[in-house]
Amino acid sequence: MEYIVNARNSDIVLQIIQAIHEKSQYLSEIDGATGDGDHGVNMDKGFSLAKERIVGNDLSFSDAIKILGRTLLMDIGGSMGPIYGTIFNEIWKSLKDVEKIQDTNVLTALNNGLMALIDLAGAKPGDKTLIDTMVPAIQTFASAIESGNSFSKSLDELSRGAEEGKANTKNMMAKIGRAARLQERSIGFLDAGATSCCIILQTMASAIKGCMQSE
Amino acid sequence: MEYIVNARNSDIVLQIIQAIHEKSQYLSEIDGATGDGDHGVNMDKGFSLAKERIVGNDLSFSDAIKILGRTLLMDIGGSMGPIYGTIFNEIWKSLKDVEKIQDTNVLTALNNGLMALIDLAGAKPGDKTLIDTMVPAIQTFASAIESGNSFSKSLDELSRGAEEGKANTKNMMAKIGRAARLQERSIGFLDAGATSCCIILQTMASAIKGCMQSE
Amino acid sequence: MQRIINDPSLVVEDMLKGFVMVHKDIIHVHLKNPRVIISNAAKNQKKVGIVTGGGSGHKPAFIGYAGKNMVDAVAVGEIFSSPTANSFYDAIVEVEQGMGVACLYGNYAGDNMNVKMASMMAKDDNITVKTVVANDDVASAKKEDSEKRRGVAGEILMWKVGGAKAATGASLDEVIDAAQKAIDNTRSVGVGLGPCTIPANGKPNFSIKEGTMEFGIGHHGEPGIRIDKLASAKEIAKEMYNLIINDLPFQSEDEVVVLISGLGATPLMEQYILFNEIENLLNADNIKIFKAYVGNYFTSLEMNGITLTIMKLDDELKECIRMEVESVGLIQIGE
Amino acid sequence: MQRIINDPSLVVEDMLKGFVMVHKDIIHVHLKNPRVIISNAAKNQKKVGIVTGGGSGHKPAFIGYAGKNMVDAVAVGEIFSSPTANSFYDAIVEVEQGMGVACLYGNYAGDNMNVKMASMMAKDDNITVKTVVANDDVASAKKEDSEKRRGVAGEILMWKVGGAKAATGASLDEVIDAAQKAIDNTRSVGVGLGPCTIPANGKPNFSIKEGTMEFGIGHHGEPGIRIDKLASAKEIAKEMYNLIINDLPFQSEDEVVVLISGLGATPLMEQYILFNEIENLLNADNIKIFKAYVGNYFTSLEMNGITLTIMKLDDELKECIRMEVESVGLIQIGE
Ligand SMILES: Nc1ncnc2c1ncn2[C@@H]1O[C@H](COP(=O)(O)OP(=O)(O)O)[C@@H](O)[C@H]1O
Ligand SMILES: Nc1ncnc2c1ncn2[C@@H]1O[C@H](COP(=O)(O)OP(=O)(O)O)[C@@H](O)[C@H]1O
Ligand SMILES: [Mg+2]
Ligand SMILES: [Mg+2]
Ligand SMILES: [Mg+2]
Ligand SMILES: [Mg+2]
Repeated sequence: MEYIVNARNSDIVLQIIQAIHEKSQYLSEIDGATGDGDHGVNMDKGFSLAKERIVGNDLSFSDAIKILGRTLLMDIGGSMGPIYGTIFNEIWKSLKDVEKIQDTNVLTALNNGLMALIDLAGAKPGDKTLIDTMVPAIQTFASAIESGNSFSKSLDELSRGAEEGKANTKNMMAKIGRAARLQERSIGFLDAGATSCCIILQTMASAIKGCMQSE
Repeated sequence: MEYIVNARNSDIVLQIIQAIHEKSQYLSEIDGATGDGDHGVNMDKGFSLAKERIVGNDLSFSDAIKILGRTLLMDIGGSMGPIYGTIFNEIWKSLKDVEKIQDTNVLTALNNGLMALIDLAGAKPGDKTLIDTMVPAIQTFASAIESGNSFSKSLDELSRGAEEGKANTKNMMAKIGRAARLQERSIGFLDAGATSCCIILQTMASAIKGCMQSE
Repeated sequence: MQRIINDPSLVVEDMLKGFVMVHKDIIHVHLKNPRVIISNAAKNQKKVGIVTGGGSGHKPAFIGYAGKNMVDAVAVGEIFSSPTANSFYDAIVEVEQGMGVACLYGNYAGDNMNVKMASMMAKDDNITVKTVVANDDVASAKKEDSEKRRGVAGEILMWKVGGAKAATGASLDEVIDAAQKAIDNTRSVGVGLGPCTIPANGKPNFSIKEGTMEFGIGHHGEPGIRIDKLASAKEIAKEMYNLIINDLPFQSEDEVVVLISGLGATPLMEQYILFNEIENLLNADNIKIFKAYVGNYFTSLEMNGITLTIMKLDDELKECIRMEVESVGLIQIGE
Repeated sequence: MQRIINDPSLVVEDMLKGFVMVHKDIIHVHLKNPRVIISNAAKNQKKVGIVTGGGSGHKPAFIGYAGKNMVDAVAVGEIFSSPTANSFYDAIVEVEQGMGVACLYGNYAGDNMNVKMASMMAKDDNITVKTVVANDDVASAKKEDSEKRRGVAGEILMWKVGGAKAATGASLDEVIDAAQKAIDNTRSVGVGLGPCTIPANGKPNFSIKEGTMEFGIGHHGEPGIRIDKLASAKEIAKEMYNLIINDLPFQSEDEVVVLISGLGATPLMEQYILFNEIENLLNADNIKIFKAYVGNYFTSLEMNGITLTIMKLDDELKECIRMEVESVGLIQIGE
């Protein structure tokens, strides 16, 4: 049975923060095509601020996620503050009492995050948002687990689902957010939020795999 | 003795108006180098408005000049309104009771215009303004008359003096008006007002020559 | 980027310092949250609290409308980005006086989410928050999807009405109803002639070709309905007017408020010229101007363009519009 | 040229129509001269008449400062071009109530000449006109040639003081003395970051290279003292501040008015950021801000840039600055 230790594992979150930082310009460029071109700046600002509060404090994975979520909620605003803030907050709530985190714990956490997000943001699958990355990612992850794959293998599926979901936003017409105003003109471009969500999920997957243990 | 008939001679003024109209773009360009690039527009606006009030009314030379002056004073504003308005108003006052206008009448009229202008505008020769066209033009005109030249010949001298005066503004540093702010940077460019004044004096000279009579 | 700023990522902080100092007779900053601006008049009177908030870069909106008989507290976001839920929450708590709080804001995803979270936090403190979401921008979605439309300069009239109603001592429901009626009777449309640059981005994120205009542009440069050849003020006025008038629709004998706002770089001169054309069109349709506002009331940094807003009045709205107001962005002296 | 206008040569006419309609509660147009705007309050009180005038394109200056306790009548010129002597004359005659007229205007060749001619015409009607000529723009000439300096945003403070003094029922000489003292104690400087276009010309008649600024720019884009690399708000503030402070000079313990005006296209945000820096500099020199104004008070079409004006106060000037005012461009509510 594969698992990761929750305690002293803030490095997973720091890797996510680092990935967003590295891709920030790319994310803004994508947002520029159909939105206002600030998605990378918005994300990097919040994530970097959280980094300062996480580094050197020897936190658990879930506590680090909590700080990331809180920082986004309290200090960032925009739409990314509440959206990712809510997702990370739910993940924290789902994992905070778990010592050894297994595949099903992660699945529940992601599911809770998605539900809270849908409730808050009022977006549905197909609206061309980060939900279109999360939904297929969670689905392929869930099927992989159900089919008896290892945690690591299932995480690969999570990454594959996220990638596919993200890629599919290219052919969608935006129904929500700034890009919705473009109507047909929004077709042909990736969604910025779907892209950042894919980066986050894939980085998380590989970071978890990097500290995987089994018993 | 050469003279022109004052009555029914508004054509001289209409020729001046026409000349300004034709050179308006050129005048704005010159103003653009050291000023705000509107001298041609300013001049043409006032002169064209006066034209409407002169054409078809069979006016004397002095009455047409009066209308041009009044239009500039009453309807134009800026600095050209009062400057040329005052000059033309003085010319009108000097000529209004003259039936046959001779060289000395024109000299007096121009002199009165210049004096009134200096009083109003507070500019002196050498400040790089239209005064630097008027002063040498009047001087060469006066010397020509004094030396016993004909009216026609003296008008040629007037034109030559105006031309020289205008050309000399190129090497002057502006001491008044917008261009003064440029200090040394104003050297090397003709003065816009000096240029329009030269056009006016030369056109007037040739128009007067065109209806010269003698007895 | 030709700007007089220091660190581009700190423009909001730096700006707020100046704003608070200059206007200390009208507003002050929240003791603990530098992103909340509070009207000095907010606590002089027991009444429903009026809160708003939004991204920065729209000056005098949003903070310029904190003041007597207008907004009581404003949550301040980054440039073109919603304030945090936390700031909305602090604003709400600050102006609650036992009669509840009306949060009157514009329809943007971030604002919707942050207000929702703030309201939930306030509910835990037993503060009742009700909201009105401005959606006056006709060009931002079809009439059938009017709940998707954005809030633009019409928000000012919503605040004016909500603020005035609250000042009469009305209940939260009455204030909400009046503000909702205000925005339901208000329509706006914008035209863009030149882009703006978010300081942290450093370059314009859209462009408008010389000789053209973006008809129906959004408040952050969101693309409009179509790109038109730049026409005369008369023709532009007609296009804007028709879109608005047919949407509500407005009718002969209606009385209206007309609000024309420059988007930043458009000289007042052009705004008055456009107003003159709008007035002619209203006259022709026998619609009467009860009150007109022309100026840079709701901008988008240095965007070149103008928004037109028209609001249809009834007696209640008229009374609210008439009421005196003392804020940075709008001062109206009582009659 | 990206503008919402009709005929470029009729922008002033078209603009005035809109202006007069929107602000009919504050001003009206002269019965016979459409180029004269008169304050509705002008005849409510026997007092010295206050007249000004200047070129258009500086909105809200000049017509925006007609109103109660400010200017009584304004002569309106073409874009960046002095009004006619005739318009100044009509303005003077309109507001004369037996106590004489103070004509408070800016030092430009055209205005000097037209006011001079108008004063002569008024004299023929037995109206006494005295003048104060604003010359607050430090950058426009050396201190020795201060009579050649131009008037810029400091004119607003001159009108404020002159208008307030007149409202107290003071004599013409007292009004003139106060207004002259106001401008003698006022210094301004501007920086330009982007040009503007006279509508009738159709293209900018100067340019400012990206990354540079024209330090000391004039109100119509007249070249400044030098071209600098575009620096931070902090550094720009320091340069502007030093030029002004050393010119009068201002001293420790002085009380001052600070007026920051955008030139048209500069967002309010930047104006508050600059103000914040100026406040820090004043604090360091122990100079106290009695009153601060920040906004688009005196513009140059859509020029990108800011002017800084500082006025040194004594008790008389303070009282004048404090007085309530109701004009389009400046409303100040009494305490
Ligand atoms: N209501 C919503 N629900 C979920 N996601 C949304 C919603 N609105 C916008 N988004 C996401 O936000 C992304 C844009 O984020 P960002 O550029 O940071 O914010 P903004 O649109 O405020 O500039 C979009 O690509 C989309 O994925
Ligand atoms: N005080 C003055 N006295 C005489 N001429 C002047 C004065 N000031 C300016 N001028 C003349 O005016 C000309 C510029 O005219 P114009 O461009 O029409 O007006 P403006 O400078 O107001 O734009 C200058 O070239 C100069 O000859
Ligand atoms: Mg964005
Ligand atoms: Mg000129
Ligand atoms: Mg954004
Ligand atoms: Mg000019």
